[in-house]
Amino acid sequence: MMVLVVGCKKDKSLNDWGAQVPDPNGMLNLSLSAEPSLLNPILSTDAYSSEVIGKVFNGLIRINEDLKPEPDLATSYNVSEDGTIYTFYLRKDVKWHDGRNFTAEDVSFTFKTIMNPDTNTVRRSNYYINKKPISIIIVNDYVLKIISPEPFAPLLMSLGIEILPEHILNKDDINKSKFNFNPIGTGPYKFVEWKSGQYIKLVRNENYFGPKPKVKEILYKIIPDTNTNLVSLSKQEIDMAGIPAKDLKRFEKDENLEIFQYQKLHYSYIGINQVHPILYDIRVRKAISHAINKDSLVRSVLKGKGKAAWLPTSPELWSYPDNQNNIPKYDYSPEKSRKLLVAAGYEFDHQKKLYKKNGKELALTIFVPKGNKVGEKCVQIIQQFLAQVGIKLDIQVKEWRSLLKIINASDNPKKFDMVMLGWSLGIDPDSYSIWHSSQYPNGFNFIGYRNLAVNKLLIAGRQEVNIPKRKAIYEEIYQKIAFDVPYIFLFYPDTIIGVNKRVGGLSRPGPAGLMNRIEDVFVTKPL
Amino acid sequence: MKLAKMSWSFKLSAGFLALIIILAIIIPMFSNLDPNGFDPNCIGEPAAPSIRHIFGTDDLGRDILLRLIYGARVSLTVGLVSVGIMIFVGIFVGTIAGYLGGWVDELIMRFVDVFMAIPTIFLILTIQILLKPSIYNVMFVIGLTSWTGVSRLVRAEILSIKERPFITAAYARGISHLRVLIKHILPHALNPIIVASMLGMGTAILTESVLSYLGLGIQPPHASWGNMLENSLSFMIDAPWMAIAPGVLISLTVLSLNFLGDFLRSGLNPRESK
Amino acid sequence: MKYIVKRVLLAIPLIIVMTFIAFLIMKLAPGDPANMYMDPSVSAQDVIQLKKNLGFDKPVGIQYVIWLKNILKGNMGYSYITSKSVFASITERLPATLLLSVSSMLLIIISTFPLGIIAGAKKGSFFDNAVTVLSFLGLSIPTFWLGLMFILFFSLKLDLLPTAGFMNPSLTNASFLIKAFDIGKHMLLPLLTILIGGLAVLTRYHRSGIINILEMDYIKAARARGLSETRILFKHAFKNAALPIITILGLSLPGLIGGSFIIEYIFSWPGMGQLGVSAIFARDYPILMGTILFSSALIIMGNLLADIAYAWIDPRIKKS
Amino acid sequence: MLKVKNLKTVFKVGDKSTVAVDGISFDVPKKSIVGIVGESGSGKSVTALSILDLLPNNGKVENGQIIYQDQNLQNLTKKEMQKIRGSEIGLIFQNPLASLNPVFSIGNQMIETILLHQDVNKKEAKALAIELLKKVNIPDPEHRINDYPHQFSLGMCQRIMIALTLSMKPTLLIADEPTASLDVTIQAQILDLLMKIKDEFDMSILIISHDLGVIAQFCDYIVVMYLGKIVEKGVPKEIFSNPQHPYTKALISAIPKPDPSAKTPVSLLRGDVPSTMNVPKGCHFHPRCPNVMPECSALIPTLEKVKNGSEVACLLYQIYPSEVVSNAKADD
Repeated sequence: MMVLVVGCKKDKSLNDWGAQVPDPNGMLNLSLSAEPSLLNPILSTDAYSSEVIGKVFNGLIRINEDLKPEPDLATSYNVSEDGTIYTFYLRKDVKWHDGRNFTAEDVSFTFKTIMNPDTNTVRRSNYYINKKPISIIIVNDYVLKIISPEPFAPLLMSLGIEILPEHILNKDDINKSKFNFNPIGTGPYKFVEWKSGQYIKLVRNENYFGPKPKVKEILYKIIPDTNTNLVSLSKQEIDMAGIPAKDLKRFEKDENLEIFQYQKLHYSYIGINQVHPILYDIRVRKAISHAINKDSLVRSVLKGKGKAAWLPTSPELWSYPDNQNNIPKYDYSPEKSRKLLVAAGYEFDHQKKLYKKNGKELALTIFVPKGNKVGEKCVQIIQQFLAQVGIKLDIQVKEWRSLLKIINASDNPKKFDMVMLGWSLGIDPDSYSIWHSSQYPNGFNFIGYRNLAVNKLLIAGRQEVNIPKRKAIYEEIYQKIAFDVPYIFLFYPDTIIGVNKRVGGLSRPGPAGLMNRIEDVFVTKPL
Repeated sequence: MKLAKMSWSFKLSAGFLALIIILAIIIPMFSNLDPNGFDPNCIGEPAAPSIRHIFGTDDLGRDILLRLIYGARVSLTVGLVSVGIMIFVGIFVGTIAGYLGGWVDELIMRFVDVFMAIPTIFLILTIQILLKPSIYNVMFVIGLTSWTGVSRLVRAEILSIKERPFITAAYARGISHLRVLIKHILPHALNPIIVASMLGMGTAILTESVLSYLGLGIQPPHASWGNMLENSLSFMIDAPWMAIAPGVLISLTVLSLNFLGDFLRSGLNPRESK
Repeated sequence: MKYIVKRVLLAIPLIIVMTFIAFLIMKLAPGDPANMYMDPSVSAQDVIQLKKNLGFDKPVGIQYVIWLKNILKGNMGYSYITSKSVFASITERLPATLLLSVSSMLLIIISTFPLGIIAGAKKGSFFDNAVTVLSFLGLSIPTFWLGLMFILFFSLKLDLLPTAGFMNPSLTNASFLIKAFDIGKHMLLPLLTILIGGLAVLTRYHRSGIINILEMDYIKAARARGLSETRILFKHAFKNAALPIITILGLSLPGLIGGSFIIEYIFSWPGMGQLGVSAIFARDYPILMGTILFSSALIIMGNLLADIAYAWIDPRIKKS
Repeated sequence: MLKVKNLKTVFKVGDKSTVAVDGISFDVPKKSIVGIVGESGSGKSVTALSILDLLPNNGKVENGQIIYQDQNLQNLTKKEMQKIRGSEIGLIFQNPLASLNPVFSIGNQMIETILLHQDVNKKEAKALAIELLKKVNIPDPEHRINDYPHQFSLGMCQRIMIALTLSMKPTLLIADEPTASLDVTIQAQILDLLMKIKDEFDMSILIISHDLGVIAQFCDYIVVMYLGKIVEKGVPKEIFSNPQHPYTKALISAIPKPDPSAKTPVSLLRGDVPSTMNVPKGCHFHPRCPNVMPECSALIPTLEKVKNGSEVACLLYQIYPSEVVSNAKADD
């Protein structure tokens, strides 16, 4: 059981900028690189919407800067011994932006709306455990029980979804409601206006149940072009922007900016089709892995702002194994790579500098999604690495939807050799949908990975609620996966963010974001 | 009079284009340098122009001059082939409309009207997503969305020619329709078509660069001027040389094509050349 | 008048055919809006249910008929991505698009007439050559590159103009004049970029129009009547040379409306082009179809206006 | 009142130059009608344009004098020349419809011209315009003044052009093929009109035509041109009854005769008119001349008075042609 502790947090930035006075009427200028789809937490799926939604709504729990869950709309919560009953004690001092009281009805309404098949949401299956729905029991206005049909560790995070106001939406068709463009939440900021293609404006919620937000207004400018966005940061038209690693040098010299770096909850990888006439052979996959110098990739593509990856979780997460020695690493060694290819029956054609088997060249194609600059650069470098060991690699840059059409198709085998992608990681380590063989061909195990031992462990990992025990299970999963080379894990890129020095009250730099507690963020008065 | 006065621009343009074409053909024939190759283990920053790399290198350490030369092949081919498609479709549609006349003409021309009323960029983008991105498809798409102007031109020209006495005379001599069309009518429409194709080539090269800007152009690692320019945009401040060379080259090439087209237009129009 | 009505009526069935072709092409494009998830927490069942809710499980023909029926009822449908009504989504973007394209058109007209007239009258002079080279240069520079150069120079280096956007949001409650001034400031760079690319063709046409007209008998006759060169140029030649320009302006409308989306993208200008292009990438068919419908209608309207203006200026059409 | 002396007009095409009018001289006395006759390319229209300094940019008067009422037009500034045009010398063209600006009403164009040349206000100008239209026999001028050129027939357009020219009260009217594009009946009407206004307005007329037959009867004096040179000039009676130059003879024989018994070949001339770009050496006419002599290809004949009073440039009538050639230059 956890209880929310408010205030008294050590805040580095606050200390650094203690001399300057927060401006109670200040405005924070942020940018979005695309128009949010709609401001409804259960319908939207894009990052731009969630960025705004996070300021306007609250969930039952939230993720703090240590990536730990803590109660948000609740004063506390507990989970039963067997991991099936979640009890939430709700805050009694929460009001919707229109003044109505927040109650357990709202929570119940939100989950029931998600589970209603007419709602255009893709979150529904998070609340169905083994195809059985969770049930919600309102004990009284401020106590709520959620019962899972069986123990399911990842459920807690799903229960953190932002809560919608029942009194506004109960009569509406939620899919087409005006609410989606004019949201009413419980969060620290109230929605003011949304000018399509221009900006979204939020204003401080004076009746916020938490500490009073220090910035009066937040303005999200919509700036699609990356270069334009960076110029806006330099010109102080926006207070904060992500900086590509290659531009870092220039921005480090900018006196108005403070640069923050932290590891993203994300790993980039090359997915290898396991059901492929050449790549089914683990020796070829190992040979490819040995051919690629991950450190060089990090150095060149990320300008050193990142870290080589060897397994499918992030060092920032609790699930990352303490002991790395048990994880197989097929590190950079063109020698080993060539030996493996010979062992797999390939012969080197000296004229063409390529390996061949039965007269056929060892030629593969890699897909990379369009618009992903880092990815496009990576595959061009990987192409050269593979050329060095005698593997021919063709590059195809694919428009995102077209790529998804191929890898999400229900054919078996799927029509790709390799694909360069990345996974953003959730806080919960459950990765059943990525690695379990039942998730192929329909599901996110699109490479067709199949390891029965891993299958069993994945299910065990979902049902185990005890954290140390779970951690051991996942260590074993990562070991086995790394050994099989279904992916070539490439790197964990860093997030680099430039923030105008007039902004203070930032959280500790980390995957939870610099503005994890937006209430604490302030801007100083202009001179 | 105008010929004599403006000929400097004509000479410069033709000379520039000839130089680019010769370089693009010859250099790759005598060199085994790989414009896409680099040592993956030592990639540094983009290098400024120096004696070793006259135009500098890009972010993967590849020589920009070499890539420009190979890119010229791609960009010029895109220009040529897509204009070829444009002219072929344009002549075909325009001829049918102008020659057959009547309701066929009415129907085709109204279709052309509406086709012209849809912003081309939507069509190009949609078709480009539909097809696998490749150099062939880029040419195909550009050609297939730019023919309307030529078809109108050809139609107007045919309408004005087909009633003239010498055509009637040709029929009177018992020459077949197709032959009259090819031998007597089309050559008269040739001049405006040549002009249109010069200008069209310039537009095609620019369109390729716009497609590259949207990530739908020629695919890496292969170089085209458009994708080199696109790639350079994010280095505009730190490595301006990456943007300058391809930008200038595109502009000058298109400029030369426009000049040639304009020169031919005025040269072929007796009124302006007098 | 009859002619105009006839043309509008003729355009309608053709637009319908065009929308069908557009619909077909889009439906052939791989992927659909429900197929955009690469998120392990989204299950295949969810996606199937979503497709069913949005009606993608029906055959393409039926989907088109449903769309068309709704259009005829005046309902342009709802965005697949935002569920917002297409009409609302487009109309909130329309003012910005119209503002930019109409002002760029006006600016092009205003600058093209004097440039073309003087260049044509002083054919072969330094001024003529300079206008030719510069306007062609403008035509030859890739727009996105030029736009970015402008931002870097005018906005970053000289700090004269805002980088991007439509209006400073803090001015929502300011007076009309202040707002207009601010929008003008934001519009300057996009306008300049369009102007540079759009000037060449018209100026060229106008110049050669003037050259042709100056050799007409009625100009000679006017000279023989002792009229001054200026009067001949700006009265007699001008009105005649303006006629083809009107038609060409009408024809260049699609380019102005469609081409401005790159400008909109670079300068974060909240116009319709941006909406349409992002709809292509998101496979948001209702929005895209709506955008095509709207812009085609705009263009047809523009061409009609051009025809009317032509008839208004040219007495030969009015009476016959 | 108009004396053209030794006029030479040159056109530049590319790097080459061609002589369109080569040293011609003639007079237009007061209240007389002088006709210039020649085929296309003979330089007759260029002569008219040279007089009014209306040559296109690539044309230039290289030599000679154009003296109008004791004033050398060559020496005038652009401004002064503008004043001469219209108010002193009027010009009407071959194609009347093309000579009127199609996008302005005829009233607009007339009033504009009247305001420029006469000291009247707009209302008076309009009244004047209507009066002039009446004079040239335009029916219902009060209403038609607001019409546009395309609403008039060609003949009416020419009348309007004449009215337009009259509105400036010129003393000399140059009519460049005023009837070439008109039907025969209309031709006669226009010529009658010209005669009528000549008397009424006390004007001289320089009429230019390719058709000797059409103008001969109206003229007091006729100048025949061929490839930039005058080949014969004289009074109509002599030119008709007693043509001297083989070219003039050919022109006259080409005029259809009302008398069916007269048997004349349609043309005595061989071949086509050579281009001015490619003028034959010697006598320009010699390749087509029925009476060609060996020396014709070498020597250029000058105008010589012959016994009937006409002046003729033909070696047939010259005794010492070579001397004459050399003397001709000293004559200037």
